[in-house]
Amino acid sequence: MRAGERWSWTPYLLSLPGIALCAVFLLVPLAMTALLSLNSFSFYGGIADVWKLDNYADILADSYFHEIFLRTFRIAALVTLFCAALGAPQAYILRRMTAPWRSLCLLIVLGPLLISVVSRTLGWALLLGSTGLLNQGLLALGLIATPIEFMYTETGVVIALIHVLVPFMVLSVWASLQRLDPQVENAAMSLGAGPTTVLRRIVFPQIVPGILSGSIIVFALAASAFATPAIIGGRRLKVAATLAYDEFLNTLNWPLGATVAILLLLANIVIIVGCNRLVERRYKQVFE
Amino acid sequence: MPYLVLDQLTKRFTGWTAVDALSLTVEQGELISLLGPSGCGKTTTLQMIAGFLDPNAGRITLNGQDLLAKKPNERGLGIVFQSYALFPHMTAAENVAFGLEMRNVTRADRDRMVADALKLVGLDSYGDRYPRRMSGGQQQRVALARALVIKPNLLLLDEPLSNLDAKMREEMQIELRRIQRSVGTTMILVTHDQSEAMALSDRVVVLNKGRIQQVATPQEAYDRPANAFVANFLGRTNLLPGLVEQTAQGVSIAVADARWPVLQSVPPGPGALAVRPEKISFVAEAGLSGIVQARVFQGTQWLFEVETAAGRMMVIRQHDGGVLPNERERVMVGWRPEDMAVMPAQEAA
Amino acid sequence: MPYLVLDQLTKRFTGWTAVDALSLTVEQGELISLLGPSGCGKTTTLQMIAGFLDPNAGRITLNGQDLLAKKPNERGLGIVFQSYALFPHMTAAENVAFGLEMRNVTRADRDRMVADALKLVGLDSYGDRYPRRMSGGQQQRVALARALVIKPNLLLLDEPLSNLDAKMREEMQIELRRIQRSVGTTMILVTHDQSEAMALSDRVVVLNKGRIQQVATPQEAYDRPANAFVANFLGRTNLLPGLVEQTAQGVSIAVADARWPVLQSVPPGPGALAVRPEKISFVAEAGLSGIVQARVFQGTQWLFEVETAAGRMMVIRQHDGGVLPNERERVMVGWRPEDMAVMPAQEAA
Amino acid sequence: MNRNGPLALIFNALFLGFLLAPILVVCAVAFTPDGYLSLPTKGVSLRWFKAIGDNPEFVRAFKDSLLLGVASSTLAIIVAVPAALAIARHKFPGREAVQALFLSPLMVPHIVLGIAFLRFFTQIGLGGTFVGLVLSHVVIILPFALRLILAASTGMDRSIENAAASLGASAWTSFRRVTLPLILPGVASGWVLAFINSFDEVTMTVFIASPETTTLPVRLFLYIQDNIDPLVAAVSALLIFMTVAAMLVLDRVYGLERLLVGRGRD
Amino acid sequence: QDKTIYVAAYGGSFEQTMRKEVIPAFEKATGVKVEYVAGNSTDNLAKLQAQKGNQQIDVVILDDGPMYQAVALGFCADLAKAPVYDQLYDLATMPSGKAVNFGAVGTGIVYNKTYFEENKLTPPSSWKDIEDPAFKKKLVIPPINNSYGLHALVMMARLNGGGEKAIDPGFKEFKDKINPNVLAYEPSPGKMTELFQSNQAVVAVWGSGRAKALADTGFPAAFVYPKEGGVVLGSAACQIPGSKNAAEAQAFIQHMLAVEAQTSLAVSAGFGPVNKTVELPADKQVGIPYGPEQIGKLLVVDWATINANREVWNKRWTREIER
Ligand SMILES: Nc1ncnc2c1ncn2[C@@H]1O[C@H](COP(=O)(O)OP(=O)(O)OP(=O)(O)O)[C@@H](O)[C@H]1O
Ligand SMILES: Nc1ncnc2c1ncn2[C@@H]1O[C@H](COP(=O)(O)OP(=O)(O)OP(=O)(O)O)[C@@H](O)[C@H]1O
Ligand SMILES: [Mg+2]
Ligand SMILES: [Mg+2]
Repeated sequence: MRAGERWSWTPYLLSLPGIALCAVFLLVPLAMTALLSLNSFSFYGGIADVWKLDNYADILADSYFHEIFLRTFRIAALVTLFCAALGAPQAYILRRMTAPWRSLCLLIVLGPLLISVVSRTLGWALLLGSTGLLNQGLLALGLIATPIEFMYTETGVVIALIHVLVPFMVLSVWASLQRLDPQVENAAMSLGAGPTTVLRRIVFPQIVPGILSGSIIVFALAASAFATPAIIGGRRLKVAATLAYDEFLNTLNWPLGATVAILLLLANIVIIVGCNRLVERRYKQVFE
Repeated sequence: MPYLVLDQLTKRFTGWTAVDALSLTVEQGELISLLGPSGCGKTTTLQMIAGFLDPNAGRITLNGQDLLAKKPNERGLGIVFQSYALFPHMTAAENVAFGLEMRNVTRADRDRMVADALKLVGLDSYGDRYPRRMSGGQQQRVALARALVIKPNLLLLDEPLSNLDAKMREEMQIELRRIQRSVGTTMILVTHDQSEAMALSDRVVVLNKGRIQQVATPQEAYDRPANAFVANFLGRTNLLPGLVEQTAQGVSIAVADARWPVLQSVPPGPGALAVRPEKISFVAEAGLSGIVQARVFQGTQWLFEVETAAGRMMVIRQHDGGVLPNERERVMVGWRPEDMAVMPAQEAA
Repeated sequence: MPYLVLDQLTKRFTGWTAVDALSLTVEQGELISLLGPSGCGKTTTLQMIAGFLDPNAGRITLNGQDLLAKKPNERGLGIVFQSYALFPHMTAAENVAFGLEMRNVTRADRDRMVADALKLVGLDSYGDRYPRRMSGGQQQRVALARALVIKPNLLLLDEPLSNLDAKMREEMQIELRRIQRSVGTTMILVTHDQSEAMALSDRVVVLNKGRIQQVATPQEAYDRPANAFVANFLGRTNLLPGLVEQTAQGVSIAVADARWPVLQSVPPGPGALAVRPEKISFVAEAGLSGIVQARVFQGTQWLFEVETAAGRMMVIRQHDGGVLPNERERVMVGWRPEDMAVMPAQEAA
Repeated sequence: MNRNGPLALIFNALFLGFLLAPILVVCAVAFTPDGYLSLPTKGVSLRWFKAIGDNPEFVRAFKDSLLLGVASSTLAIIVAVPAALAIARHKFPGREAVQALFLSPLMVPHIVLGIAFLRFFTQIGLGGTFVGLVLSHVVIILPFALRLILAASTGMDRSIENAAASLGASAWTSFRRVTLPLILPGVASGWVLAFINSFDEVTMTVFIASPETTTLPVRLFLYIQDNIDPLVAAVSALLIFMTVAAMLVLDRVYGLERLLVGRGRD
Repeated sequence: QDKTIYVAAYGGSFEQTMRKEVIPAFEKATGVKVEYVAGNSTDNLAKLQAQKGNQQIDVVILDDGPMYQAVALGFCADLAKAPVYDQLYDLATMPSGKAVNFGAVGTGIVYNKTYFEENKLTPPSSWKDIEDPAFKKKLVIPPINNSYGLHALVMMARLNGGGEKAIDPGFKEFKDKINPNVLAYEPSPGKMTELFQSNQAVVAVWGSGRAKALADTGFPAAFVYPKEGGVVLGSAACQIPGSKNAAEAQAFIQHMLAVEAQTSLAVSAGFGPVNKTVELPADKQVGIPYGPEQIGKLLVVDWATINANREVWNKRWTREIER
């Protein structure tokens, strides 16, 4: 905002199309879901139009659900952390590449996104399974005696999710790196800052908006991811999305599923908006 | 032993040679100015010394050590960028403190030094401000303070004072000179302000199209330019056609209706004479007569444009209260024979 | 009718008044310079005229019309930004062509005008280059060409020549002057180069801390500054303490061992006199004696620092080949009574 | 010039390797002559690529997906750009709420959205229509477009836009000629992400796609109902090849560098 | 063709068979156009629930388990009387009279023949064999919200002195003996195939039809009915109430029960015919429950009891077994 700027309609007009679209095609379905979460369900009776908070009470009281939500956010946090730790440097390296290589590498980063989650995780299964290429390789090299369990473990889920989501981080950081003035990095170097210091003190603070954007996307996607945890994690490693999926499709207990979804959404919003605000305050300067 | 040696330094951008086999030796504690028209390769040269651009050919040694082998952050020099290159996410004070932090200066010392440096550039009360909220000149001064505070052995200054007013510029010049004297800092200064270069430098290096034209003390370069480019670039010059003749009293040159004895040895025939505007004065007789076309006030001096039979001439006179001609007035201008350079006509073309 | 009127213009940033009730009237075709120390609000003023900053108070009218009611793109003025603000994604030629496109100039005309403008700033062969690949001065010239090519009625120039060498700067000055004369463009120029301001401007506006100090012709402001700030800001001044005495021959002031008649009416008692360095000359007798501490070459002139009994003084003498004292030489300096200003001691403090 | 050091290049290689590994595996599997997934393959055969041709519904679904992806990501960009500019440039009351709103589709499991959209569309008569499909996709891919454009436009130098205005450019022209090109890398990557996510979406689309508008992922999903075979890998491999080809064409026609990096930058 | 009916049914090879053989014949015979809405049982059931009161679908095809639920939730209309219903085996009829099983597969054990030969293991012959420690982390069972998994649970209960009405022994057996062997509780057939193909799994509780499809790809998969008996898994069809084309929908269901369609489904999709009059050539009988003798041997589970307890079981399952 320009200092001394008067209150204006401009931002509202600018975001109007988006707000209108979301209001009709997002808020209405979400409101329907929220209402649904108040209903009750029985196997033979189906969904009953009662308005009670029973489902919420059930979930909040049940340690089974606690465990699942905890796991969900643990995985999401880990994935976000790794994506930031890998994706941001990668974006930086990309920027420092010369012309033809840069576009090429950028495309490779985008590559994984282009094939469906199903076949990507298929690839992972082939790689990570107990008889997969990785384990075979490690066994052949004599590095391990018994296959490492990746499939159906949290580690496997995290690895696969990183693979699926890290391009979002790279792209997002990439977009914000475009604004950096290379001379500013030079200035830091001339003052005696080594490459890591330049990264940490000069580049990083300036690309925080990009990392934040990337982290938000990654965290939200990881927390609500369905396909990857379902395929790599299996049923025993349930996360919130698979739980909702089960309730919706297998038991047809939509009210409970809707409750899970609403709780997931609320928790996500609280975490994300909270972090967003924290980061924006901490790095106020670059957000102006 | 020479301190900094640039040896056949060359930088080519795609299809463009920005710096062309530039060789230069700088002594420790010297202040050297790089002068030259816009785009002649001054910034490029500094960037190579600082290590931000890799030369295509040539070597740089500092204190006998190969500088090109070192990474930019290990070269230990200070640089003020033409575009300032301030850290946008740090306050003025944080900007200045950065180099000290890199040198592990303790907190207390650092704060003190930062405060001193900001005070030096007249920004004592601006420490908390972010660059975005500062005026152009204020930003430039932060950049200067940032480079000065680390007290580097070699300081590269790329038009460090271009956005400061005369008063401030003068103060900064004095400060630079003081630091250079007291700390013994070697400085390479790029400036477009000739009086600044003249006033500050031990030697000036005149560049054109990436090539060195002359390396000399300011006065030498000014009074005895190595070639027409330097003569023209440093200060203004009046070039008048004349006829060199061998007379009884010796060689002389006839310009329109006036005549001057020639002190150099020039073959008779069509010739030209060059004389700087500030060496010309308004005389009562034995001069070239003309009419003042324009008089322009320039503060400490006046600039006159005088139309004479030999062509239009520029004359500079000090604004010292003496009587000076008005526009449209008929005047006579003259100069001392030793202040002019005479050459055969074809050389001057 | 005045062309541009700034009326009580005020701009406050959070906790900082950058421009304070500034009122100014500019005539059509006038060239006005804004002068003032770094951070005094020059850029802020221009930005308000251009419409990029909303003033907190005050009005601007152009040609009788309220300018604040118009959007920036409807104000039809040209501006050269202190930071150039070139479009990084367009070549030099595209940058220059942009404004013409906005005015729906036909392709052919546009190409011609762009070529002309680039030629004018000496960048004929750089049309295809992106700003990032240009030197600082080249970028600045693109910015200048971009603003000139649209031939605006009002041109705002924020230190447009700060990164150009003297030669180029002079050419550009002449060019600006020519455009102003031939097209009748009204120009507001911000510059830190006083001789530039003096040479170009019809009037200068001296600002300090967001407030106008004086509006006058250059020579008037220089020779008859409205206050101590202006006197000090425009050019240098020597301030010497003395004693004003009523003698038989009239009022005079005694400075160390010398004495000058006082032409103004000043009460007797402790006083001070101000005299500009270029008004001082080396005299044979009846002057203040001292020793030359430093002599600095500045191209067309020499700057001397002379230590006298009354204090350290600066003296400027033209580099016209005359004999000038050396460092450490004992000299005597003097000036004409009409070139000094005498005031009571407390006023000078 | 700041080049990457050896460590950086090693990191880059490992990173790209990590990203490519499963894809290469999938591509390798696509060439198997066997009727089932096996690695290493016993030979090289194009039988599964030929099999794609035998399934015309794949080709049709591919076209539908492409159309859906292009339509919805383009719409999403059109909506996201002004919103991103508003959020990046202005501090207005409700800014955070708007941000949260635009982001929320990311945080709801798609199965929930799928059911909700199905119920909603059925009620307003958009059920099974292409319009409904596009709109629902726009909603779920909007966050990608928005966040990337936001990252590109926060902290952009305003004086450049001011310069455009001073030269007479209207708000719209200045946006089109100056702002947009400057944030183009963000917009382009935002579009690509949006497209990819729309192109890939299955969990939600299963519910709102009709027999006439079935997307490729849904087709694949249904295809592997009772059997997974190398055809899936072949389809993926083919997609990758086509993408590479499209990129090459794009590079020739417009210049990838220009699109992803921006003009006049190094 | 002015009339169109929407049929929601499985994807995959079933869809192929329907589109290539069963539907064209119906369209030709009646002039009614059929739109095929592909999706698995759970998806389609969910679609029915979502579009409740505004149904776009005329006929739905689901596994028998979900079909019981669909009937319970009122998504099925009464079946019209027709001669073809008299030609069916008993297991085809569903108690409510609102849906009919048009095909049957058996739940049994699938294993990787090559793996067993290489490791000199004896092929499984009893439900108990899946508890063999040799299969540690090599066994896959669908979860109990999938019919195959449910069958396995019920069988384990029955073998340990319980049954549908006393499910505890089943849970206990799973928890103590089977769980260590289980690599994954995997409902998705595609995923299951992949686990076999990548050699991560070598034994599974699965259906005869799936096993046949896997073997048809050339993979060395073998299927056995355990000696205690396989369990029948029906595929059922019903008409959605409120359909504008109820008559055509009923006709379509009858068409699927007729000899011609039954043969196609058996040969191409591996569904055991429920029509007694269907005759398959010997080479096409492999892997399909066919004929009174085989069909008679298959065990039937008590859906009424199961459905009454399903919610509780599910809850227990996710908390005790799948944790
Ligand atoms: N966005 C801002 N927020 C707060 N203060 C500001 C902002 N922009 C400028 N200022 C302050 O307002 C004052 C006037 O700034 P302005 O840019 O007008 O100075 P200037 O006269 O152009 O100086 P210079 O010659 O150095 O360019 C300065 O002291 C500056 O620090
Ligand atoms: N990245 C680049 N690619 C191509 N040419 C370049 C690049 N950078 C600079 N140049 C060219 O090299 C020449 C030297 O540039 P340099 O910046 O050294 O000039 P300079 O002497 O500093 O000029 P100024 O006084 O205008 O700043 C210029 O003509 C410029 O156009
Ligand atoms: Mg430069
Ligand atoms: Mg300014």
